[in-house]
Amino acid sequence: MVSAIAAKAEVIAAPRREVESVVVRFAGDSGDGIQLTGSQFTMSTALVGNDLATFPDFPAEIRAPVGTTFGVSAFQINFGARRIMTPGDAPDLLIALNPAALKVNLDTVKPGGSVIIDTGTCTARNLRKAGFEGNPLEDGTLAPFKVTGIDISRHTEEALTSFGLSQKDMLRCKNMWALGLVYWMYGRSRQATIDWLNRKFAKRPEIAGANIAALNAGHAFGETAEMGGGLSGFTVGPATLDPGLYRTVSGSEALAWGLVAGAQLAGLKMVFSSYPITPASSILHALAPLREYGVTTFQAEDEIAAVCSAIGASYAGALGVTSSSGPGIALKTEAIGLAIGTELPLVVIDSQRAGPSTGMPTKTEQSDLHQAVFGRNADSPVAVIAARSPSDCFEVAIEAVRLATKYMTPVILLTDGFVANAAEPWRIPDVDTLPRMAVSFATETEDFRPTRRDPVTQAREWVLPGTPGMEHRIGGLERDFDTGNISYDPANHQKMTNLRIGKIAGIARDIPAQGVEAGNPRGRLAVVGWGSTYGPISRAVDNLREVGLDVSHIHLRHIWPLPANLGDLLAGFEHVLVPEMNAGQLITLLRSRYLIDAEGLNKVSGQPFKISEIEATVRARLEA
Amino acid sequence: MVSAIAAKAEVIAAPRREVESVVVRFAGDSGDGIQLTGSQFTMSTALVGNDLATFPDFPAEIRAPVGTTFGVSAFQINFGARRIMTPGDAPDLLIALNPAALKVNLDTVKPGGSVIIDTGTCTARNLRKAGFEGNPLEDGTLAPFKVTGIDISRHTEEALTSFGLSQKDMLRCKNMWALGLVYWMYGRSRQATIDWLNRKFAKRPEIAGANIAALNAGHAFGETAEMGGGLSGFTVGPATLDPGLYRTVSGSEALAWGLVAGAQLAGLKMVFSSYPITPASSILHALAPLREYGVTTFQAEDEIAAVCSAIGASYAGALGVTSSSGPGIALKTEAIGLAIGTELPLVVIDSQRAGPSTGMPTKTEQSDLHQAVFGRNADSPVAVIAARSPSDCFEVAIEAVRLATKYMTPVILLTDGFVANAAEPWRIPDVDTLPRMAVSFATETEDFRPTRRDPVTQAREWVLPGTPGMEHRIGGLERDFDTGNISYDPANHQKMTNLRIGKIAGIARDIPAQGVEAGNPRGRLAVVGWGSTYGPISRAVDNLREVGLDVSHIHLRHIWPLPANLGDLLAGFEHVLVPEMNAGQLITLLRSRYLIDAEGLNKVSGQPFKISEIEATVRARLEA
Amino acid sequence: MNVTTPPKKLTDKDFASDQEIRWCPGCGDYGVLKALQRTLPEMGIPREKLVFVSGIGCSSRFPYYMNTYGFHTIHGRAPAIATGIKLANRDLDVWVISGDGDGLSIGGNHLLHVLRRNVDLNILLFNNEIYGLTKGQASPTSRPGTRSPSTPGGSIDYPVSAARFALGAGAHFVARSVDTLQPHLMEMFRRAHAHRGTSFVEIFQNCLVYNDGVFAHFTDREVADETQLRVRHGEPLLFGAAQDKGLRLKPGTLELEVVKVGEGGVGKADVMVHDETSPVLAMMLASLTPPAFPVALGVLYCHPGACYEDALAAQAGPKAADGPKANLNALLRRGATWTVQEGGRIADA
Amino acid sequence: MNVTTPPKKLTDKDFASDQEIRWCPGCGDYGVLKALQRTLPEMGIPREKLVFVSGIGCSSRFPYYMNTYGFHTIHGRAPAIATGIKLANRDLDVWVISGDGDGLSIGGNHLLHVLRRNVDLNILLFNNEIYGLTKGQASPTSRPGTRSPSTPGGSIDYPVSAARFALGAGAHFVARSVDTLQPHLMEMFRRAHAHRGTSFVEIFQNCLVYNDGVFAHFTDREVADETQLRVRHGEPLLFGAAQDKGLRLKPGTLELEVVKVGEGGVGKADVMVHDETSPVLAMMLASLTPPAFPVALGVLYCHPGACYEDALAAQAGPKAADGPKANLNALLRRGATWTVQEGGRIADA
Ligand SMILES: Cc1ncc(C[n+]2csc(CCOP(=O)(O)OP(=O)(O)O)c2C)c(N)n1
Ligand SMILES: Cc1ncc(C[n+]2csc(CCOP(=O)(O)OP(=O)(O)O)c2C)c(N)n1
Ligand code: SF4
Ligand code: SF4
Ligand SMILES: [Mg+2]
Ligand SMILES: [Mg+2]
Repeated sequence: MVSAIAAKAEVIAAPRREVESVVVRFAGDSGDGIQLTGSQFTMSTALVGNDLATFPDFPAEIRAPVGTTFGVSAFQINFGARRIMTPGDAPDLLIALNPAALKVNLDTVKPGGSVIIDTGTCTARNLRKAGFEGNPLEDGTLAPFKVTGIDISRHTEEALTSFGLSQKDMLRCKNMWALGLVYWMYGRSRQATIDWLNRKFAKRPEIAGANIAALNAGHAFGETAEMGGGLSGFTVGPATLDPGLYRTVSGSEALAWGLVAGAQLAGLKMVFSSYPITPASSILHALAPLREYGVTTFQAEDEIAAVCSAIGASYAGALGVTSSSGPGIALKTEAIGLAIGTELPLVVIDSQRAGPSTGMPTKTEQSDLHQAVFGRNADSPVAVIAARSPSDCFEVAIEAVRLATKYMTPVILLTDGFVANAAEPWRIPDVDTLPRMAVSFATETEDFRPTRRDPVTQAREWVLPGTPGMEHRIGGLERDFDTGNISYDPANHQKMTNLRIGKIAGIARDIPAQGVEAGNPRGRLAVVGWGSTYGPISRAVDNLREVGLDVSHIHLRHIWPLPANLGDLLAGFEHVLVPEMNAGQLITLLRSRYLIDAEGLNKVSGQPFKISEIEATVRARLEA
Repeated sequence: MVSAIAAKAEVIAAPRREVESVVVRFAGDSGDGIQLTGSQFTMSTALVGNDLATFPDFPAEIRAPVGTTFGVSAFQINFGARRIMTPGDAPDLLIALNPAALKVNLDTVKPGGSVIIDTGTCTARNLRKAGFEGNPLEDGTLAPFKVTGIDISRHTEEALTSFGLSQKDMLRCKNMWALGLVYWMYGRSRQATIDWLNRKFAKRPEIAGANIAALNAGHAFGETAEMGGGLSGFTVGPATLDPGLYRTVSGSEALAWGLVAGAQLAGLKMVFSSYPITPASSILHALAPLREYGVTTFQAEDEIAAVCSAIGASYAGALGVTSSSGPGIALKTEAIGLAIGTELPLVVIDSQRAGPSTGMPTKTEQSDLHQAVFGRNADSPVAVIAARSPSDCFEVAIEAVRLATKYMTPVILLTDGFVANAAEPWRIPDVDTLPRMAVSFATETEDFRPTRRDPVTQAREWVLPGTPGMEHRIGGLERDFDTGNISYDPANHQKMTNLRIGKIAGIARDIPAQGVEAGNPRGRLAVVGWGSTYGPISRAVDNLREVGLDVSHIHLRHIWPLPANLGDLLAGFEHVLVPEMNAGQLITLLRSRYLIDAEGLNKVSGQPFKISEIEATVRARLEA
Repeated sequence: MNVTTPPKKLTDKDFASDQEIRWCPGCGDYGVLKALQRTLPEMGIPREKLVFVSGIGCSSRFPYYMNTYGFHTIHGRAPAIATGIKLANRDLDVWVISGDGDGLSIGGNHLLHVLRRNVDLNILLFNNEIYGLTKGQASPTSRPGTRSPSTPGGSIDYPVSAARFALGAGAHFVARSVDTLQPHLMEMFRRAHAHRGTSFVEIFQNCLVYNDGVFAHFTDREVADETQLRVRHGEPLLFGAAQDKGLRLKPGTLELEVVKVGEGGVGKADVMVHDETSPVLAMMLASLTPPAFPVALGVLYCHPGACYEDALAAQAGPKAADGPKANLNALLRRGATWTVQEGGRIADA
Repeated sequence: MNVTTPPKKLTDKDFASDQEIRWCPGCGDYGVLKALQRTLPEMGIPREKLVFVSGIGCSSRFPYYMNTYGFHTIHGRAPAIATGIKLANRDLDVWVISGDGDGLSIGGNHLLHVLRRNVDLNILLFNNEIYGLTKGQASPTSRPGTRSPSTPGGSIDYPVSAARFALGAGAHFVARSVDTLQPHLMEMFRRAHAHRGTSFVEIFQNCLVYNDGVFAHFTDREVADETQLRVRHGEPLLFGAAQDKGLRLKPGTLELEVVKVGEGGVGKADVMVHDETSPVLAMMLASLTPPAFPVALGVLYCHPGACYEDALAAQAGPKAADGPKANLNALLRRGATWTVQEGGRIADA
């Protein structure tokens, strides 16, 4: 269906200030369509060639009562003409569509930053509901900022009089009005959004029309109005990205696609078994429609059934994958032990969130590393790897498949709520050129034993039920190294324990030597990170190196086993600083293994690190 | 009912060799009553004032087919005129009631040790079943030992002709015949066993009589026969134990009674919720009949329900206790997080066994320390303590109750299959003189908040549902430090995380400074142990010190937090050796915390350490 | 130990906590909350004796809104935690709040066992046939074909029937109601509370965000009369605006059929009379589904039996009931003991 | 991918593995093993297509003794693991072996869900009313009063009925047999195997060590005729040595009663005929207990419906069935993309 609405996508002429990068935060009620607004802005920003990083900040509630602070939804984007590593420490611009959004987000804004607020929502009742004692527009609360009050509600309604919509429906277009204004501010084309609206509301062209009219009206307001508070047009030039085809991708999407790619490269069907849980569910949602890509998703009755059905699938020759967040992973630990004991491949994805217990489900944290490395009964080693950014999820997922199938072992892949929801531009790989994995099923019946192994990797052969002449029994009881029969023999148990440990330790020979992301391979201070702290550490180290400090950045993908050269690498630094969004977990491994006096920088607030926090700590160490 | 059978408990007159300590191992088919024999011998040994330690070695099967190696049951006892620390590295005497028992246990016997074998069972068929190619009595297999073949089966039958029993029933008395013989060898009185038989078979006096007759016959055989293989009478003098009233106690009994004592000292009812699992079930069995001691036991539908009902019980004001082994503890970790988040007291007992997965359920291991300390999602600190010996279980159980109620926290108590089943003499404490615990429930309604805390311990108040005026809500979501309401505030989450960590860390101020068990508080080498390695380490260090080596023994009861002075203490030693029945778990804590180059001595065979293994390693270190 | 305030006249407001309610405006959960807050004052239970225990889900936020004791636990485990509460203190009046995901998916095992043990709890299962809190995935009660983020092609599982499951598990009390039926809900709460043992109440609850209108075919005002059968012990199974439709056993079979009173020679006396003590009838009623049949609401089954705590207390005897009494020192000294005297001499004890 | 050996004539011995059997001599498990090893050859399934999946318990050792593929998993989880096997390869012939503890205590939730999903599995539940492997604690099927190490005063739980539970969960096939009834067991295995979907077979099994004789009141040869009702679809519900006792609906009620054919005017035609497609009758039969009633053995219920894997395959369409086909590169390029050219120029894609 071709839309009836034509685009008016003129180029901006007004004089604009050139800036290198900008942080914008959209905020409003859950019903205001903030996440949509954010993703449209993201797309348009990507299309002009900026690098960018986004951070959606959902409320915990599904749909909290209108106007409450706990119902506020926000979306932050950092974009620029240079490499963008994080969604930004503090917004240069906050667009608040109601007082609650202002209340909740105000203290994130950079001092001297700009705030646009929809004055149409600033009724006494709404202000009270948001927890303001007086009127912040008048009582000096906003003094540190450049504030522009605009009655966005009224402007939107005025723009839509001709559409015959109810007031409620008109006000639903407010977000597009605001988006139009922000598009004007940063010189964005509206075309992509107009196309998207036409597609999205193909069956309801009047709604498409109203949204486009609001978008245009907000844009026109920018072009014509005399805005106070220093709002004016800006130009943010394109970043220099490597040539290629790009898209924006969220961590969950990249992870889902990486699993599909991994399974295809290994020539396997994938059975993805999961039980919904925030923030892991989005991976299930991304995979569920991909049946024709060789993916079977199974929503199990609980996390235990999820991991068990994945194990069953692996046993029968598919790639078994299960996914959850901390509390759900806790429930899976017994079964992961079974996969260890029976030496079956299994990928376990842990989308970490703030805990303990239910904690703060929508908030991010990196606090399941201990659980991943140590959280099982008995000596039960598995491989543990972590994704550092949305696009990295794709590669890490493939690596998880590679290790699981090559070493016949569970692999725990750590990601977190921040990575899962954040998005960034991604140079789309050509899957056909990625290296295939040599996965094969045993068929040699001669001298068959279920414990026959690859002499190099020590991996047990993968023997499929259905293969004639290789009928055998496996299970969670200790088995004889040679025959695979149940064994209580002391020496055999020692041998099998050593085998399990050695097999996982041997992975260190099969992963790249650890390098430095930035800085020298030896020096005064190394910042060692893993997972989603990549962005802030990376930018902080770059900033500090620009001012001449001797800092290096080391970022681990492989948590267990650790890269073979890591000890030597770390020994080359006077100080080792380990920022983690937990109370100190990777650092336990580093200290116990290498006996280095690494120091932790620990933030457990449910929020990602700010660049400035890392910078300040590094400076303090180097100046101490 | 008074028994009709009178005891003939004459004192032994024959000349006897005096020895300081002896290790005897009884072995036979599961149906041979080996465990009963062992416990009777234990009792009689205790009653002559020897110190002792026992180690029952059950088969994994309930009742395996007769004569198979996997159906062999064994019981080892070490007793002596000196302090006995372990069941002994290698038996001085093996009594094998069938060929399979000989096969399985032969290589444990000390070179030059004695072996008594029931030749009546050495038929060609039985020998084959046991896996002997030839006849070990003839083919030199037994050359390294002093072997005495006795047709115990026939002797027993002959002794019982007058009782009119079936052959099968007669042969069931074989173990008593053997026991009688061993009683004679070590100059034991038969009286206690005779009394016990009369009590046990009070309703079937003919069975009591037959057993007693067999016992007497075996004894008489010793007195009169000309035995080959150097079997003769020995004397083992009494050990010098502290004065007091004694009994023998197994780890499970002591643990159960310690929990009862702890609850009584705290003035609490106990709700003990568990799901059966080897080797933890015996604690449930010990507590189930103790209803009148304030104990409610609940056999839940699974481990999750077990821990959850214990948490519910604690919430409602009882002492909630749950108990399992490694795989079951793995299932409980999510719920333990809830107890952490809601700050409720909870005692979790982990009777460790060999893993991973189902592993070797009847074999011992210390491999759940990582799971206990680190095995939960998020930063979820709990207190972890460990029992070192059967009698120590009593004190450690009381300590678990103390910490759980004083700090409103889960406490994980680590024990293992070896401690659970082993027995030793125990000086029975006077429970009335043990210090009471000041546990109280909040009733002060003024300014009540569910997060009101003890200013010293930081423990939340225990507020009981049913208390008027203090209605409130708790749960697993993060809560506000001040009000206790749900909070997603970043600073609050950091504060609460710090609080949880600080509260547990603060326990270090409330536990004794770590001392040395033996040796100097600084020196060349410290052997650092925890849990059931106590016995072998202790004896090994004593032995080495006797020959002048500078070795000390440090044994931890508190694993988390570690004692405050431990770092300083360890720093005083050139070498730190950490023997563990796992692949290296305590050592992770010690190395990461104190950055000392501690070295592990790791045995993962399902068997306790031998004294000699520890001695050899220490020697090697000191000589290197 | 604690002083019990003498029951004073409370109103629904007394049972509302000070917490802002965080359900979506228009969610069916509000109606259930209201109905319970209105029923509790009649029952004369001191507020402090009430404990609301829930798992995780939108519905499981319920305890926060009750000005009583409340424990928002973990997903699926509320029945087990509530059992523990009763083991420690059977004087408390414990209500369990659960959802179709919480109670029938992850929590199915605990629900089975609490029902069979007949612990004295009131369990309210909010069935919206969807996972609300995690944003709309199909649940074990979702109908085949339900499209959701996790079942984009439509769910292919056969759904579980909460009431049938409960009956199969050996429940002693099974009732059903609808979020919007205030007086009926209140009646069910009264009945559930009066029943000693586990009272299981399934409430059809509308999730207007993720599953709006899924029960409309029998809850909409226009169709309710013809599609709801309100069962009441001892009364005929009649429905319809004119109460002229009824259920009877299809002759010679074990199936129910709908008959019209006054048509084809069917008289009122031919209509089956509800017997809430019949497990077979309860199962039949629980299985009725539109359009061929009405949905049965009310107390489908009520057959009291000893509750778990009572059996426990009875078994323990009066001694155990009021706390630790027996002498532990004596227990420790039971069996073979011996005395080591000063200087090491041994004496039998 | 794998070559399938053409089915050759196998015997029971071909299905016995080389492992020494580790059940107690005299255990009822032997009889079940034997019966299955004797039935399988008739079915003509190549050995390599057979997978035995079990949890933990004495009964769960079963797979070790079968010369087929076998997976001895963890306690209670066999149904979930078996589901995963079927998701990966629905050509396999998967049997689940469980016990009353494994399947109805810790594994209750998975059993519920596998039954409702109707995955094509044959589930044999060995019910000995006790935990054998852990040395004799009461299980969820133990009768009230059962004394065991964990219930020294006698169990106070109401037991769960495996068959009632399965029916409540929505099982499509429910049958019952006894460890000692070789031909009957074999018949049940044939029927279970023939049924596409989850076939649930409860086997009363004697644990001679911890619960000896617990079923003797209806399995002992002397009483069997009078206490066992062998149900067969389409045949009257008769029992007794002379087949002269029968069941009928007590007139005007929903209860069964025992009648004697030829007495009080009762003819054979008055005896109810078994209809294995009736869920109501199945529930009634499952509920019968001695001494008032005989124990019903046989296929209590069989009502085929689409099985899970078939529904899944149907939904996926022919494409998905034979492996990854769709082009991942195309998927990654769907939606808004742009090209960064050499030198940084941007072009919409
Ligand atoms: C162990 C665990 N698994 C998963 C979740 C995520 N989760 C929270 S609520 C929920 C389902 C809620 O559905 P339901 O019980 O029907 O409640 P509703 O929101 O519909 O009222 C899930 C899967 C969790 N919190 N914990
Ligand atoms: C997670 C876990 N919990 C507990 C156990 C201990 N366990 C093994 S078998 C069993 C019960 C067995 O009973 P049942 O299923 O009836 O089998 P049976 O031995 O009677 O054939 C238990 C509790 C275990 N192995 N794993
Ligand atoms: S998501 Fe549905 S069930 Fe949850 S609060 Fe909103 S309307 Fe209610
Ligand atoms: S304990 Fe019972 S069920 Fe287990 S093998 Fe022995 S007789 Fe069979
Ligand atoms: Mg729901
Ligand atoms: Mg059983």
